[in-house]
Amino acid sequence: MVEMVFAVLIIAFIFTLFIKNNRVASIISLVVSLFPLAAFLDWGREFGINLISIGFENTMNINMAGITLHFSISPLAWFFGIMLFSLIPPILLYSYSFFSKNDGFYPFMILLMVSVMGILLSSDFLSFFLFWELMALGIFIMICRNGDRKAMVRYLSYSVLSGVLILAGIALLYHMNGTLLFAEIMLKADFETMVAITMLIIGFAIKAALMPLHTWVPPVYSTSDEPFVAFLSGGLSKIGYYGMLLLLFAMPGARVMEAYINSSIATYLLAIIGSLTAFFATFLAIFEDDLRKLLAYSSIAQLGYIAVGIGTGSSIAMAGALFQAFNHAFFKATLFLAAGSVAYRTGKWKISELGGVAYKMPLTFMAALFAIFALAAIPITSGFAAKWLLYEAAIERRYVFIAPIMLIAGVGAFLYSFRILYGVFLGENRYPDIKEAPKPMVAGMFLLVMPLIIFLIFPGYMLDMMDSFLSSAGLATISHSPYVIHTTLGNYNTIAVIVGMMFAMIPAFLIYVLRKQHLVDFEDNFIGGEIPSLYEHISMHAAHNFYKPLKDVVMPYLEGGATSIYSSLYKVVEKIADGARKIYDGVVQDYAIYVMLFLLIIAGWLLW
Amino acid sequence: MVIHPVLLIAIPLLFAFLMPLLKRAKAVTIIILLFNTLLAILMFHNVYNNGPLYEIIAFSPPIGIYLYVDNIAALLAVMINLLAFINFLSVEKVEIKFAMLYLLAVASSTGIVITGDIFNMFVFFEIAAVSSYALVAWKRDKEALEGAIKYMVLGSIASVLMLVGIAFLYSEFRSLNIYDIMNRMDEGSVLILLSFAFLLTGIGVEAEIFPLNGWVPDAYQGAAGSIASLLSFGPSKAGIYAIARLLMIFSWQQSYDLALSVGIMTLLIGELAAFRQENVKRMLAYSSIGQMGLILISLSMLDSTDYAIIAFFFLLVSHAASKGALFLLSERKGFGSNASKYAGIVSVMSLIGMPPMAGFWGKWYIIMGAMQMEAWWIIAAIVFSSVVEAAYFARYLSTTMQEEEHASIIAAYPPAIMATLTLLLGILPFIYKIATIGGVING
Amino acid sequence: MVTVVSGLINVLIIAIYATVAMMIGILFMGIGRKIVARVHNRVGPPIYQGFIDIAKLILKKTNITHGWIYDLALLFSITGIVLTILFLPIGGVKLLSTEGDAFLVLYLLAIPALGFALGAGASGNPNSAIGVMRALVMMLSYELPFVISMVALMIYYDTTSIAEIVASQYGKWAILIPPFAISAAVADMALQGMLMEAPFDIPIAPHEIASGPMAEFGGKHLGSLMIYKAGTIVAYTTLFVDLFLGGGVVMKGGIVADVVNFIVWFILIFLVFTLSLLINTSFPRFRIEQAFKFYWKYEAVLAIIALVWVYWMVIS
Amino acid sequence: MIWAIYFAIASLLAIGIYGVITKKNLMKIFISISIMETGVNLMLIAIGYIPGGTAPIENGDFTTYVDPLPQALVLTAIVIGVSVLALALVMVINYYEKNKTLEYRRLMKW
Repeated sequence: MVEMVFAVLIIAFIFTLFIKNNRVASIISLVVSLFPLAAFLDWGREFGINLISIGFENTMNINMAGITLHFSISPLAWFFGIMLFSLIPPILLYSYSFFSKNDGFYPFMILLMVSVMGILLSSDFLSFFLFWELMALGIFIMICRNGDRKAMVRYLSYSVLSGVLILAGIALLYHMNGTLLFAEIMLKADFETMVAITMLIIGFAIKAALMPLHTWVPPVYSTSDEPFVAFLSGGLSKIGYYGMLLLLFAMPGARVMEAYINSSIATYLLAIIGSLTAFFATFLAIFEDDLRKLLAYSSIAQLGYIAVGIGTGSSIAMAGALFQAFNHAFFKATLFLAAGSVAYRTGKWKISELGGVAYKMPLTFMAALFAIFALAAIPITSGFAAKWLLYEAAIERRYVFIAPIMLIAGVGAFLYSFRILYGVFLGENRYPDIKEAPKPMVAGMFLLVMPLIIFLIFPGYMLDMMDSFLSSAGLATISHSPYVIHTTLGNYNTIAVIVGMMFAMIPAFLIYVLRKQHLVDFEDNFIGGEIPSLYEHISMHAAHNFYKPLKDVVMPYLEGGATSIYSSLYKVVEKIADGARKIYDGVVQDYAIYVMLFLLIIAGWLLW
Repeated sequence: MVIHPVLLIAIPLLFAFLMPLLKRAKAVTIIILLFNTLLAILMFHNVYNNGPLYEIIAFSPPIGIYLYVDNIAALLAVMINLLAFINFLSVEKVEIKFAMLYLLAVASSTGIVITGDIFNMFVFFEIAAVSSYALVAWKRDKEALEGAIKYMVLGSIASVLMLVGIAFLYSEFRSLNIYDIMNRMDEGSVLILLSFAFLLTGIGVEAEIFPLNGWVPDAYQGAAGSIASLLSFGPSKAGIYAIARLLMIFSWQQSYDLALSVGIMTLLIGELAAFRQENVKRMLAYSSIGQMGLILISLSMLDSTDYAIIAFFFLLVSHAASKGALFLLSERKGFGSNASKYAGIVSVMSLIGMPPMAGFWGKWYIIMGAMQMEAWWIIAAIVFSSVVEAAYFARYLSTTMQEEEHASIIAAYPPAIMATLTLLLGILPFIYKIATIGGVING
Repeated sequence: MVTVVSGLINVLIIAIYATVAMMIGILFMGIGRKIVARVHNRVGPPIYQGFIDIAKLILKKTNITHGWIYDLALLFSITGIVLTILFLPIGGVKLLSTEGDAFLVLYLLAIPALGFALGAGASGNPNSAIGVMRALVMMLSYELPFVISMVALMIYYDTTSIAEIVASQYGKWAILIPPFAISAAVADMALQGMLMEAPFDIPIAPHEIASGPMAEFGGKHLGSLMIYKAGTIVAYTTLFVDLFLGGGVVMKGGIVADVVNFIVWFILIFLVFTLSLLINTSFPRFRIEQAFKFYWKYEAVLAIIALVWVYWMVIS
Repeated sequence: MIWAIYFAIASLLAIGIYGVITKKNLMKIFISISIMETGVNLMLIAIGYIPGGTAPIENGDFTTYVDPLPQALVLTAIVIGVSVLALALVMVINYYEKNKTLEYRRLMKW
C-alpha cells in the first residue's frame, strides 16, 4: 500500500499544479495529506501502538531498470513520520485563508510530502539520497517563490554542499561494504568509516542548522511564506536529525560502532556543538528585531538541544532529543503561523513596529501564548518534559560543560519569549482596527497546539511512542507511566504538578474573586507621576532595542561569529574567482599563446 | 531493416546545398531534422538489439572511409539530432543561409560521433567549425564578429595542430582507421606521444577544455541564444566524445592522469570564472566550461571504474539539454511564463545535480566512481565547484525568476521541451542498462 | 481506606506547610523592614506590618484592571510561588519534592515571573516594560553562577532531586566540603539577585523606574504581588538551605525530629535572609550591565573553579 | 634531404604561430594561419613520400610509388583551408565596416 500513498501524492502533485483556485487546491491537498498520516498511524501496530487499524502494508521495492529502491518502515521513521505528517494538515488548513491564489504552494507541499515519505521509508542509501535531494529541491522551489536573492543563494549553496557531502559519505560506505542496503552495511571502527560518518553528519547538520552551518536559516525563514516556514522549521529541519539518528543508532551496524564512538570524542563534540548552538543562537534571538528572524534563531537554538541529546547518546538523552524534536515541531510551527496571522492582519514583521495585537486577536494570542510556554519550557508544558530529560541526561553523563550551557540557554529563551509576547501582542494598542485572523487560520493554529496539550498531561505516551526505537537501538527504555517519568536521578510527575497547581490556585482564585474590578482604558495609566494626555501621542511601547543594556555588554563578543568568517571566506573566493576570470582577457593572441603553451607542456610532460 | 548510418550525414549535407533551390527553408529544415532524429532513433534501436553497426564507403577498412556506431554513439546521435530539432523550433525567422549552416553544423557534429576514421573526424570537425564561425557571426554586430573571429583564429590553429597530430599518427601506423590504430597501439614509437599531444590540443579547442577555451566565453556571448545552444550541444559535445575516443585509443595511465588534471583545472577555473559574472550568456559559457571539466574528469576515470562511462553519459546529456535550454532562455531578461520558469528551474537543477533530473545520476555515478578510486582530490574539487555553481545559479535564478517578460510560444516551449528531456531521463534511468551493455567503443 | 486516610493526612500536612511557609514569608517582610530600619538607626514598622499591608491591599474596594492578560499576573504569581514551595523540602519534610526535582523548581520559579511580566506588559506602562526587561536580564545574569553551582552539587551527589540532596547531606552539610563553600558563597550572591536586594535591586528600582513592573499595579493585584514577594523570600532561602545547609535536617524519624528540623530550618532561612538584608543595607545599586558583568565574570569564574574541583573529586 | 623538408615544415609552423601571436592586424593574423596550413600540408606530403617513388598514377609499369592517401588528404585540407580563409576574409570585411579598422580590438573581456 506504500505504492498507493505515493501514487495518490504524485497524482495530487500534478493535479494541483494546474489548479489556480486557492481553496480547491487547499482542500485537495488537505485530503491528500491525510493519506500518509493514516498510513503512519496504521503502522503504529508494528510498534505496539494501536491508534487506527487499516492494514496498510509497510514494505515496497521499486525496480527500475537495474536499480532497486527499497522501502520499509522502522521505529525511528515511524516516530518522525507521525511527527511530520500530523504537522501538515493543520498547516494546509491554515493556508486555506492565508493565500489568495494557488501559485505553487500546494503542489510543492505535496512534493515535500512525497520526499519526506521517501526519506523516512527508504531502507537503502540510494532511495534515501534520491528523496533527500528531492526534498532539497522542493524547499528551494518554495524559496524561489518569493525570490529573495540572499535566501536563494545561501540555501542552494548549503543544500548542494550538504548533498555532495552526503553523497560522498554514501559512496565511501558503499565502496567499503559493497552494498547500499541499511540492513547489510556493517559500520566498522576504522578510519574510512569515520571519514564517511563525519561527511554524512556534516551533511545532515546543514539541514539541521547546527552552528556554524546555520547561516542559511535566518534569510530563508524571514523571506518565505509562513505556512511553508512553519513546515520547514517544524518538520523538515528534523529530517537532518533523522539522518543522524539513522546513522548513529538505527542502522544495524551502528551498534558495532558505538563502542568506538562512545570512547571517542566524536559524539561528545556533537553534544558540545549542539549546546553552543543553543547558547549562541539564543543570544542572537534575544537582540533580533525581525520577528521571523527571531523565530529563526530560536529554531536554531531549540534544534541545538536535539543535537545535544543525540551526542549524549544515553537512553534518557535520546528520549529527550526525540521529545524535544516533537515539541519543537509543534510549538515552532504554531509560532510561525501566529506570526503569519499577525502579519496577515497588520502587514508588519518588525517587533518594534508591532504591539497590542493581542487585544484584537485574542485567539491567535492564546495559541501563541501556549506555544511560547512550551518554547520556554514552563513546567507542565510538554516542552519542559523534553528539556528536563536532556538536563537529566547531561547530569547523568556528568557533562559539566554542557549542562550549565543548556540551562542558561533555557533562561535565555525566557528573554526572547517575553520579547515576542510584549513586543508583538501586548503593550500599546497600535492596531485598534484589525480583526481576528480568519477561522481556518485560527483552527490550524489550535490543531497544532493539541498534541502539545496531550503530551503536557501524559508525557508517558510520548515515551511509549519511542520505546520501540530505543529498544531496537539497544538502549534501555525509560521506566514510566503515562504521567510519571522515572530516571536514575529524579522523577517528574505531571499529575503531582497539576494537582499542586490546582491547590496553589485556590488562594489566588479567592483573592481574584474577593473584590470586584472594573476595566479601564489601556492608556489610562501612570507614568512618572503624570497621566499622559490621550490627545498627545507618546509612544508607550518600549519595544525598540529592548535589551539594550545587555546588548551593549554582550554584542562585542557575538560579533565576528560564523557570518563574518563566511563573509571573509566569501571575499577570498571572490578574489580567486576574479583571478580566474582575468584569464579570459579577450585578447586572441593571449588565447593562442595558451594553446601553444598547453601543447608544449603536455608534449614535454608526455615525452619526459 | 538495414539502417545506413551514412544517411544521417548525407541527407542533411545534400539538403543543405539544395536549400537555395528549395526556398521554404524552415519547413525543409524541420522535416530533415525530424527525419534525422527518427532515423537516429531507429538506428539506436537496431544497434541496441543487434550490436554495433559498421558501414564502409569506397575502400575496405584500413584505408577506406569507415563509420562505426555503437550504443553510446547512436545515443549521442539521437541526442544531437533531437536537440537540434527542438532548438530549431525556437528560431523565429529562418533565412536560407542560416538553415544551410545549421544543417551543416548538425550533420558534421553527428559525423564526428559516428565516424570511425580519424581523418574523417578532422573533416567533420572542420565543417562544424566553419559553419559555427558563420553562425556565431550571424547577428553581424560588433560582439558577434569579435566572438566569431576569436573562435576562428583558435579554431584554425586547432585544425592545424590536429592535422599535424594526424600526420604523425599516419606516419606511424600508415592507417587512419581508429580501431586499426587502437589495436596496433603497442607497435607505436615516441612519435605517438607527440601525436597524442597535438590531437588533444586540437580537439581540446573544440571540446572547451582549459586552457584552450579562450574563445568560449566570447563566442557564446556574441552569438544568438539558439546558436549558443547549438554550440553547446552540438560541436562541443561531439568534441568531448572525440576526446573520449582519443583517450581510449591511447589508453595509457599517463593520458588518463593528464585528462584528470586538465579536467579538474577546467572544472575549477570555469566555475570560479562564472561565479562573479554578470552577463548571463557569458556566465552560462563559463559554466559550460566547468561542466566540460566535470565530463573530462569522468572520462579520466574510464580505465579505473565502471561508473565512469555512465557518469560520462548522464553528465553529457544533462549538460547538453540543460545548457541548450538555458541559452535559449538567455535571449530574454526573465522567465515570465510558467513554461519558462519550469524550463529554467529544471535545467539549473539538472546542472546542479538534483533528482529527478538526469544530472543527478551523473553526480551520483561520478562520486561513486571517484570513491571507488579513492581519489580524494576529485571529491574535493567536485564539492567545492558544486557549491560555487549553486551560488551563481541561485543568483541567476533570483534575477530571472522575478523579471516578468512576455514570451511567444515559439520562444517559451522549446526550452521547456529540452528540460523535459532531462527530467524524463532522470526519472527513467533506462540508460543505465544501455550504458552498462555497451562501452564507448569496443572495436 | 488506610491509604485514603494517609493520603488525606499527607495533603493536610502539605497544605499546612505551604500556608505556614507563606506566613513566614510575610512575617519576614516585616522583619526585614525592621532590620533595615535598625541598621539605618530608625525605629521601623512593627514586624507584622506585612500582614497589614497585604490585608489592606487585597481588601480594597476599588480595583482596576487592564483586561484578562493583566489579571494573569495575579493568578500566575500566587499559583507559581505556592507551587514552587510545594516542591521544596522544608525542614526534612519532603512535601511533593520526590515528584519533581531541582530543574523543575528552577523552572517553576519562572512561572510567577512570567505572569508578572505578562501583567506588566498588558498594563501598557513603559516603566513596567523596562522593569521586566531588567528583571529578565538579571535572571539571565544570576542564573549562570547559580546553575553552575547547582550542577556541581548534582554531580557530586549523583542526583537531581532536592530531596535526595538533602538526604545525602545528613550529618555533613555540603557547605562543609571545601569546593561547595565556594559554591555556597557564589549561590549566596546569586540569592541577592533573586531576592532583588541591593546591590541588585535593579528591576524594582523605585527612584529610576517607579518600582518597575509594579508601577501600574494596585489593589488586589499589588497585594498578590506582595504575597508573591513574600513567597520568593521563603522559596529562595529554602532552596539555598536545602542545597547547601542540608535543609536544616539535624534529626531523623518521628514527630519530634520534624519539629526540631522545622525550627532549625526556620533559623537557617532567617540567617540567610538576614545576611542578604545586611548586604542590602551596605551597598548602593549596581547598574544592570555592571550586575551582568559581575555575575558572568567573577561569580561565574568562582563557580567554575568549584565545579572543576568537584568534577575532579568525583572522577578520582 | 628529408630533414630539410622537415626543417621547412617546422619553420613554416613557427612563423605562422609567431605571426598569430605578435600581429595585431587581422589580415596578418589570417595570413599567418595560412602559412601554418601550408606547413602542415607540406608535412602530410612529406610523410607520404617514399624515396625514389613515382607519382601514384597507374601507367602500366611502376613498382615504387609514393603513398597516395596523404595526397588525397592534402587536397581535402587545402579545400578546407581555402574555405576557412574565404570566410575569414568575409568577416574581416564586416569587421572593417563596423570598426573602421583592421586592428584587433577587444570589446568583450572577463
